[in-house]
Amino acid sequence: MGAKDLVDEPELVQLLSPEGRRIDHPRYSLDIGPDALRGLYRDMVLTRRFDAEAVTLQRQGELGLWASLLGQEAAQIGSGRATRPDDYVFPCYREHGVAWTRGVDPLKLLGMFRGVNHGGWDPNENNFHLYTIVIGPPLLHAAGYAMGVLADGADTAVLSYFGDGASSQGDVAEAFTFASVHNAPVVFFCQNNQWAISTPTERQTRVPIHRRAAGWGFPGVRVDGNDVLACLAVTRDALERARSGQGPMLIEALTYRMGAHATSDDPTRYREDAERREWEAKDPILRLERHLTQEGHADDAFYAEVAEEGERLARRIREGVRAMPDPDSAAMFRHVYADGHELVEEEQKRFADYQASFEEGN
Amino acid sequence: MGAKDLVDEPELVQLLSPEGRRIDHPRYSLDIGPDALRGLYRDMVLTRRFDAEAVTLQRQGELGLWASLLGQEAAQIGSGRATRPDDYVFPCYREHGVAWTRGVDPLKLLGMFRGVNHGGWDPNENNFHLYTIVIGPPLLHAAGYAMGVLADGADTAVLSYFGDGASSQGDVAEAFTFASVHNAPVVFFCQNNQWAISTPTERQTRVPIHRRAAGWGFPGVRVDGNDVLACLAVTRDALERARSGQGPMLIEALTYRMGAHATSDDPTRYREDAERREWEAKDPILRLERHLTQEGHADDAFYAEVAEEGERLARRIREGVRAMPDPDSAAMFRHVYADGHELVEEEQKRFADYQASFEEGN
Amino acid sequence: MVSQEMTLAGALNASLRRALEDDPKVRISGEDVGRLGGVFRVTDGLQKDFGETRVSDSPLAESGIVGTAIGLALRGYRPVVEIQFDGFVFPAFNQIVTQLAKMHARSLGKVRLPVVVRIPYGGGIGAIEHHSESPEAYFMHTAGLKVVSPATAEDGYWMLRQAIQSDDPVIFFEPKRRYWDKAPVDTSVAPAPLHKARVVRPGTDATLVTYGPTVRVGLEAAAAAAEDGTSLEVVDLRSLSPLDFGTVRASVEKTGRLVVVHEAPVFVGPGAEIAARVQEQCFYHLEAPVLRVGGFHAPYPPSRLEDDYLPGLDRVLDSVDQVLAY
Amino acid sequence: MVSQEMTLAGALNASLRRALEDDPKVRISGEDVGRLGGVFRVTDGLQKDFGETRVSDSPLAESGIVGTAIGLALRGYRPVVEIQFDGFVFPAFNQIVTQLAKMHARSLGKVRLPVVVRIPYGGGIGAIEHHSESPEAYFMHTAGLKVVSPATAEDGYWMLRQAIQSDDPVIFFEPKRRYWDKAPVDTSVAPAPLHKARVVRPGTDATLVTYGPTVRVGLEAAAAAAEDGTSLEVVDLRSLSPLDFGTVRASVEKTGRLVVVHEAPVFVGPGAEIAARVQEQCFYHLEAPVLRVGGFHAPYPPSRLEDDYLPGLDRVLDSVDQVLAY
Ligand SMILES: Cc1ncc(C[n+]2csc(CCOP(=O)(O)OP(=O)(O)O)c2C)c(N)n1
Ligand SMILES: Cc1ncc(C[n+]2csc(CCOP(=O)(O)OP(=O)(O)O)c2C)c(N)n1
Ligand SMILES: [Mg+2]
Ligand SMILES: [Mg+2]
Repeated sequence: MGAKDLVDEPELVQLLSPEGRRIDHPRYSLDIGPDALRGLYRDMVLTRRFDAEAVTLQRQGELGLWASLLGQEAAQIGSGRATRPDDYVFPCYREHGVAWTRGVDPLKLLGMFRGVNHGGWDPNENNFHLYTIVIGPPLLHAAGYAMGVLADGADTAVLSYFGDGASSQGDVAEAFTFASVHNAPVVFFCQNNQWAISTPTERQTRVPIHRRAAGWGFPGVRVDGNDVLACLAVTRDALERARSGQGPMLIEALTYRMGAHATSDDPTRYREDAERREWEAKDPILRLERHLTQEGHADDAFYAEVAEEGERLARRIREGVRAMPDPDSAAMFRHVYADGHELVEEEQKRFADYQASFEEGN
Repeated sequence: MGAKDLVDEPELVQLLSPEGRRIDHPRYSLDIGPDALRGLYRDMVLTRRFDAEAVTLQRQGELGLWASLLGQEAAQIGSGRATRPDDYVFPCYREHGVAWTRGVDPLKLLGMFRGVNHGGWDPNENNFHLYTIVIGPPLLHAAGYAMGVLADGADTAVLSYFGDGASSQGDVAEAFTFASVHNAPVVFFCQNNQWAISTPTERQTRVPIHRRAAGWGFPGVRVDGNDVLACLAVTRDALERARSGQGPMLIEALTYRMGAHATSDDPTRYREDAERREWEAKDPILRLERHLTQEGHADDAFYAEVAEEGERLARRIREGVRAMPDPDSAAMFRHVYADGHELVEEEQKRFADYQASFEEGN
Repeated sequence: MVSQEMTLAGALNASLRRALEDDPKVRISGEDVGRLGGVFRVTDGLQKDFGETRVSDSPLAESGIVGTAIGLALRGYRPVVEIQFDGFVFPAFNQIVTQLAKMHARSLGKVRLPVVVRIPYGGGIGAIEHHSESPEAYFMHTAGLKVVSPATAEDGYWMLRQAIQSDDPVIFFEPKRRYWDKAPVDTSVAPAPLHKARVVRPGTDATLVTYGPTVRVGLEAAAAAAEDGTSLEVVDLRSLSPLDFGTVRASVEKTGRLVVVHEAPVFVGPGAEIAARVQEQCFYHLEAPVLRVGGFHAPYPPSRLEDDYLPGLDRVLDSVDQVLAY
Repeated sequence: MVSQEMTLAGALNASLRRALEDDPKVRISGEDVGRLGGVFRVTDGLQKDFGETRVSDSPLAESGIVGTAIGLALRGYRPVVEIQFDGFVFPAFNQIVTQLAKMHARSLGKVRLPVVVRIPYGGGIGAIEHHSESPEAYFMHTAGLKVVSPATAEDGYWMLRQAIQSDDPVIFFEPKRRYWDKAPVDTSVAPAPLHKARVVRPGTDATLVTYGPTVRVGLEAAAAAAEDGTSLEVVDLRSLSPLDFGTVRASVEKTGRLVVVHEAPVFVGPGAEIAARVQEQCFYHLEAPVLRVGGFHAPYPPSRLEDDYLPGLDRVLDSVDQVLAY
């Protein structure tokens, strides 16, 4: 398969081998102590546990849908942990791990998948924008936001996520144009998980996606997306570049969507299990675990403790979701406009009257 | 200015110096005899004469608007003459020289600028598509057409024109994606005339446009757009590549819009005359004329004859435009649908009745 | 007569299969239409049987999907493209409105674009944002397009065949919450021309005009009203552009009362046009104002509220009561 | 009172200048809005006086223009973007419909997008294809947007200021063939709130409801009708979403007859909504059906035919005669 060739490109930045060994890289170094390493491990495990719980909750009918990040923990935790609180992040809809690094309560991510809202957190609280289902637009929002940062003279960076499928949308190219012409402080982070629902990456592009950047005059780099250290180092570098006025950059993190596209999807219809098994060997969590164990940075007690924390998190999520109230009918009308709108008010009133009349027995 | 740096890039393909000397190029050779050279000269002169006549006709009120190609004759004649009759060409709205090479009667180009139609020729007659005012869409039509050629197994190529400004449109990137993923036989030809109305190229991109291609895995090349031989050779090569199954290619022809964007535009508001004068020295027609004269391929009699032919053409155009009838009102309704539409028929009838009643004195 | 039970999705699939068999120029493309057979399985098995050239997965780019379909049509093909969900048609809006709709007129009839754009639309399936919308009004307002929507499996089968045979671009709206509804389909003979409305239940007291997903709601309302002794006539428009206004008028002239039902937002929506024309052309026949039951002037809500948002049985009957009260 | 003669284009320019002076967060962008001052000179001189950061030429990409404006708004700016011509708004349609319109609701009110999208619209200037369209119906139908259109220089000045101050996204339609119309502008006090309609000529026999470029047509029709002894009331809607329906209703209740005039295509157009609401809410007041005069279900024609296409004096008076004949 074409995608294979792309995987074995020599230019892939890797700082941690699948066996858990640290690798030196001429450009990207990472000085990181045991505490921080354990922190990344914990982030990934908790994110995965949360994600698994969401899948279960969907099966139980508590959620209408769930888009699992299984397999992409390193790409998301590594890049997310590279951000500073004042940075601003634009996700698509699968960035649960990034949300975690931004301090967004995972429970809040579930509202839209349960169907009680279209976006359950305040983007301004953690500088983590709402999930955007339509593929393409948020990259332009990121470029515009970064243009604003530039005008403010702030040393803030913007991090904008997209997928391999998304790379085909015209909006992505336009975002590259605006960002590069303005030299705006935005890092475009592509999680190439090799699939866009059933469509493999080679139906979107015949060369690695990071190469797009050169055509706009900014750097593009490919990183091992299952290597949390490489993702952290490369993203940190790119964000720092952006903050220091050197403009945009494109990072392509090569990873793999281990699960279905979403709970409604059945990947056995379109891909071989062998491919999945191959990627299991490159599991991002296992890799860091091996490293921690080999280096003596973590022991069974630590792993047990993290696992236990995961269970507590899962419990909280489970209970939180079940307790999540349905919105009242008026919510449909409530935030359509900031300054009000005659028609919306009229429709809301008419609907309320209708409902009331109905309750009185029509 | 940024654009300047781009001009002096070493990679520019040139086969004829501004002084009229032939230049050897390691990759692009062109074996061309005096007859063909004189033919190219004639094409350029007649195109320019026609164009000048159209500007005059606009000033006289015979046309509502005209978009002059002045300065871009070499880019258009060179690339257009590289096509075969069975190739299919998608212009934007300024490709009067390309239309000429395809055998479209120049008179037919004037209908839309006069306001009697939105497209006055049959695209199937010369495989030259209608002008498309909206910037971006035709590149996707070209990619799709080329996908059809591929499915037909035909050895036809598609040539798709766009401007430096157009390069920012998302549709252009999407066209690159579809063309490259399908390895479709389409050549994207960018006339970088350094301006999009008042917007200079450096507001669209900070690197030469031809470099975009590499990010999609197909070749991009920059050619001296005022060098008709280079444009011919490079385009011929790219079309042949496409026909022989090697897929898409991007050509950026570096040229200059000598005139206003369109007759409604006043370039003195936004650009220096010095820039224009600089480019006058690189005039595409003058350059070939010098060559022809230096090589003894043409004498005053030839030049006079071509000039005379130009006058005859101008006269025919002038008379043709003035004789061009206004459409009847029913034309508004006539081709909205191929298979008819109840509402259109009803509106057409009602309008006819209304007009009739009106003529009877209401 | 060869009549078979089919779901709407199955009928559409059979229709596409038949079109691929009959006409070598038919091409199917869209996101995930190949191996997966589309997220609703409407193209299930077609790539396997007709190959990757004729049934092909597109890059994730709707403008590209429609734009290349236009190019293919210029080359003589008859593309049928799928937009995965209603809310994702907007990246293609420029290609549809400025190119697909206008090229025939622009070319003075020289260029025909027999392109079908299939769009699963409407709510009721408990989906997340952008997966439940009814954007048909945008397309109705656009001259040069034809806009249709089947409500039943048989209409799905035949209307899609007719749309593919049409030399005009057709926006083909498929009521996604009815994909799994089963009904007999006679594949031997078309029940009606593409752009004819149909009286699906005759009645005398008031008319319900609707289409697509809410035809069933209309029929249920008529059944409920019948129990109260009210006779409703239900008209399935089937075609939204052109609109078969003659059928609507005939019904309103008989009943004198009209309720228009659709999921699309009411404000400047399909029902506005119907109400405007009915009041104009049936002025002296109307016993009551035309009422509209449809989407509110608000984004389609989170799924837990969609039952409130969608025009259901009770809201329809409420409006029927109102027109009958005049 | 400081009243000055201004063209509409001049008034819009003065309004933008004032907004830039008053609020450092105001940003202007669009194609050629900088040095050139826009193809209609509405932003003339602003880049010179406020710098390239605050008034900046965009790359040629409408989705990018609106998409980055959304990003700027998220960062606390108040962007005012120009779409060069009506027919070029469609590449931005996805950003406008799925993002700009919906983000406030999506965020449960946490995110405000005070973005103004200025669009010169309408015909009558002898232009080529895509330069004379009236696409306002698409935006009216889209919840989350506000849609307005001034008809005079004074409204141009004030409505643009109010639009920029609005915390909701506003699609601001500028009647391009009226750019050069001169009228007095009082820059000291706003004549009305942004979303109020205005009776621009009182009358008793029939009502003309219109907006933007055809307000002048309406007034001319009223003047002509007056000579024949017919008293027409002319309502300038000013705001299309929200629609100040109260003003329309009050007029129709008085006159009993209504003609709606606009350049936009009639089919599923703005007038359809007005007719539908009027027949619903003024059922017993209507002496005649509501008639609509507007664009045909056809692409905007080549300019030599635009006088036939546009709703001119004669077509309006013809419809007035019709409603008076009832
Ligand atoms: C504009 C648009 N078109 C189609 C879809 C439907 N859709 C949702 S996810 C998806 C695939 C996305 O693939 P990719 O960008 O690789 O992200 P991933 O799901 O792999 O994280 C598609 C086609 C959409 N959300 N938006
Ligand atoms: C989608 C779209 N937006 C805006 C315009 C208005 N417009 C017409 S020509 C032009 C500049 C085009 O520049 P370029 O692509 O460099 O081509 P050139 O005119 O130089 O040949 C613009 C902005 C348009 N035609 N289409
Ligand atoms: Mg993917
Ligand atoms: Mg240019």
